[in-house]
Amino acid sequence: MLDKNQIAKRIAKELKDGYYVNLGIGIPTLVANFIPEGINVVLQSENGLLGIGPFPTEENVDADLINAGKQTVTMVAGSALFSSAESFAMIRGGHVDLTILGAMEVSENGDIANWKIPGKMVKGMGGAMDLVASAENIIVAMQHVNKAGESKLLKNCSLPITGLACVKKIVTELAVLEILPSGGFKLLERAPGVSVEEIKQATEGKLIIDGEVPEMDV
Amino acid sequence: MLDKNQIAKRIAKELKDGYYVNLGIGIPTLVANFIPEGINVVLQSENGLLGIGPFPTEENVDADLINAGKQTVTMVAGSALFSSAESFAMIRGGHVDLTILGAMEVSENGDIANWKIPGKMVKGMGGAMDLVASAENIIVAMQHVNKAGESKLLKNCSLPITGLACVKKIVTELAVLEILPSGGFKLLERAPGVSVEEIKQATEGKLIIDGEVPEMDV
Amino acid sequence: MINKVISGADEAVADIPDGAILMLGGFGLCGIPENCISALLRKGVKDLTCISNNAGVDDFGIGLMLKTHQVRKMISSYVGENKEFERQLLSGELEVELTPQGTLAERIRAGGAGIPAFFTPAGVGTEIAEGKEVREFEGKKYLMEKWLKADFSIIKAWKGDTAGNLIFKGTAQNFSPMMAAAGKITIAEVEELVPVGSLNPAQIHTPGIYVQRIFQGKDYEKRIEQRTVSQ
Amino acid sequence: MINKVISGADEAVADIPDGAILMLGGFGLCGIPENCISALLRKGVKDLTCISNNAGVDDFGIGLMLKTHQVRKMISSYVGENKEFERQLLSGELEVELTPQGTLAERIRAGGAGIPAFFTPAGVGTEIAEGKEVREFEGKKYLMEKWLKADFSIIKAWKGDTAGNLIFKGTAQNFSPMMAAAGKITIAEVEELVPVGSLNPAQIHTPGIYVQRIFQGKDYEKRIEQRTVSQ
Repeated sequence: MLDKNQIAKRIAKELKDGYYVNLGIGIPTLVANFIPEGINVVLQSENGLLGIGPFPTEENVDADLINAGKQTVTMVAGSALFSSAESFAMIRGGHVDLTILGAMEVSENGDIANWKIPGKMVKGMGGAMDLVASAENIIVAMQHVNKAGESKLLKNCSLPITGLACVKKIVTELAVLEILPSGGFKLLERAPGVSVEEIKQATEGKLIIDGEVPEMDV
Repeated sequence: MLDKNQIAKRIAKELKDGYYVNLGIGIPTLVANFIPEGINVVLQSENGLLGIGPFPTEENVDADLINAGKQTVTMVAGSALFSSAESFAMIRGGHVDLTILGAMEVSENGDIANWKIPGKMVKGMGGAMDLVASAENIIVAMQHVNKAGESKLLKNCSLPITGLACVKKIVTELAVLEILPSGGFKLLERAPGVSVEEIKQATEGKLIIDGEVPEMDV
Repeated sequence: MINKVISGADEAVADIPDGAILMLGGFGLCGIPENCISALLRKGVKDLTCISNNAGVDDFGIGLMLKTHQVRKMISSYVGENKEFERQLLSGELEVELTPQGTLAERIRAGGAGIPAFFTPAGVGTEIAEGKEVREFEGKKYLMEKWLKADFSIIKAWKGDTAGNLIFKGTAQNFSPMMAAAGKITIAEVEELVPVGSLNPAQIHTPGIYVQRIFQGKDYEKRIEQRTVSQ
Repeated sequence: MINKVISGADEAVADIPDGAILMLGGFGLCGIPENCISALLRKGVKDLTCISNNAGVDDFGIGLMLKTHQVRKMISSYVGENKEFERQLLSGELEVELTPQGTLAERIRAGGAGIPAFFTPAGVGTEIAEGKEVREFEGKKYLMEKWLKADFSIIKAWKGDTAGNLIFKGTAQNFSPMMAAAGKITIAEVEELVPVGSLNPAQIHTPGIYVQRIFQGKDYEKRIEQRTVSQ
């Protein structure tokens, strides 16, 4: 079973040189810590920054420079600042190469639910609906099962949808899975020590196993 | 009968302090030379400049600083530069207080034709269709009759339309006329030495004369 | 150039009536018009519709106006930092229209740019698509979304000149440039008011044509929601 | 930051195929990509669709590509400075789609911003409304206009860094920022190529994400169409 940092580390292997990447709040944010050597990526923050740098030192904290999670950040050399309209023009126009975000549920055809739990306080979708509706390449970082042990990789999402048929890949504490264009979670890799059977048990939606499933390298 | 400069001078009297103004090519451009003392207006150029200044001196000519007529210009203090999308957002969004442009024909309900003569080379509408469709306040500078002596203030335009029911006021070599919301050219002022009868003769569309028509002061 | 300078926040908001539709700049607490929010609290204007990406926190930003029950409706993308907000929403005292963040930004831009409606893929197939026209272009489905406009837009910039030209700092730009254009009356408070001609025309984020009132702000607190530091 | 620097104009346009849809920045001759136009002439690529506000003059800018019959179709707002253009249009060698200038700017912006269609009042009741959907919003009529996208966008900026961030000078910005976003591949030639980190992030007009190739241009002629001077 992977911990949060290992999930982030595994996702970081999906980064390609030259990618512009939008990282959601939570585990996705951690991906920035594991960018492979020699891979040059630029992080986009939907509140208006291309080129997010590390957190600032105490002396360099600037209230006017935050990321979409409202955390104080810095800029790398070559950054650009812009308005929210320009930022979502980038997102909606498909200029961001990869979007990594969390999810409460994903369905076997790639629907994602990550913004609302009926009966609980609704906080709002923020930029999530724009991101999932626009990105060509979406990787979801999520837990395979909820606290009650129920699968979050489903036939159909039970929670209100954020976007339809948009998730391409999922990394959980148990596995790496690809969502096939024809539907279904294709099992690509197992977490170290996790059996195919355990993944089967934890997956409610259609799980596709094609030959030997390698253990992932994290 | 007014000459071109007098038409421009008369139009300049319509300027109010604080106006943002877009001046079309031809006579409208001359209006800039007659801005009344104490009246502060900002000229917008649809290729991306707010705050057009006078033509540059020979040493200050800059190929990268032109107006919509492709003439070299300067900027006044407080100018702003921007893209064509932003420029037409300004125009379309109704932020420009007054638009002054030329016309080939205007109809009694305020339709304007100023972009195309069938059978002749079509040069294109440039920004004219955006300007006339968006501006709240449009003043047209034009000749009352064409070279053949035919009226250009018509019941209906004969040339292809640039925009519908948009012209508010017209200044010609003969008169100042307002287009009433209910239709018709209301005669406001006569050019020095021009009789109401002459204006009647030169106007094909419905001319509305309400009492004494004063001679204009230019 | 036209001089748009006024004395301060109280004069800026003096004519905002009860029931007005306001846009307020800022992302979280970053770039919010602190002086004008204080003046709105002093004035006590009520039944406001506030269009703003967020609703502040319990004791700062728009959150303060929620406490005093001055807000009737919020149009926002994310409102999750605020307990009083939650209480008013659940009790029905407050109405909320949630809009995807990019759609919100674009609806505001459309309002300023004279575009009454446009198509976006955000929200297709979700509950925010209810009642909206769906149309397919080149094999993909899009929602029709409409412009947003305001009676008053209230924004904060870093530098501004007396003609209303504005420059923002860092990520404090966010929604403010579009709001400037979408307000019938736009009020800009600035950290530094400079004489006309001091700003480079190529570096202006919001041209003065969009700003009707500008004043030198004061006592900026610039509160930080998530102070994250590295060693 | 990603390095996008290439050797020059010939490398920049090397893979542009016959029949490609191009966007070319500039207003009149102001801000046109002179180096790339020369390279397109050398390369001799044919059957191009060129989206550009104007079509150059007889002996400069896109006008040169008209002379060599490399352009099959122009999408522009104003094409009136060009005799060869007129001849080809009347003889049927050249196809032209005229679009109001603001609609052209917004269609290009929409292409880059993922907005397939929007409504504008420009052209309602005119011949350019033919075949287009008309819809009323708040008592005013609007046309539905669709996005424009390009296989290659070719623009010129004043300064650019190795990551593709661009700054324009004066009114040479015009259509170029929107074209940068609307091109699958965007090529930027710059008067001055600077190291990454040399440009102030708040002053960038076109963020590097929109630019795939950048090079240091040379020998700019910057021809002036209407040299108007005062004493």
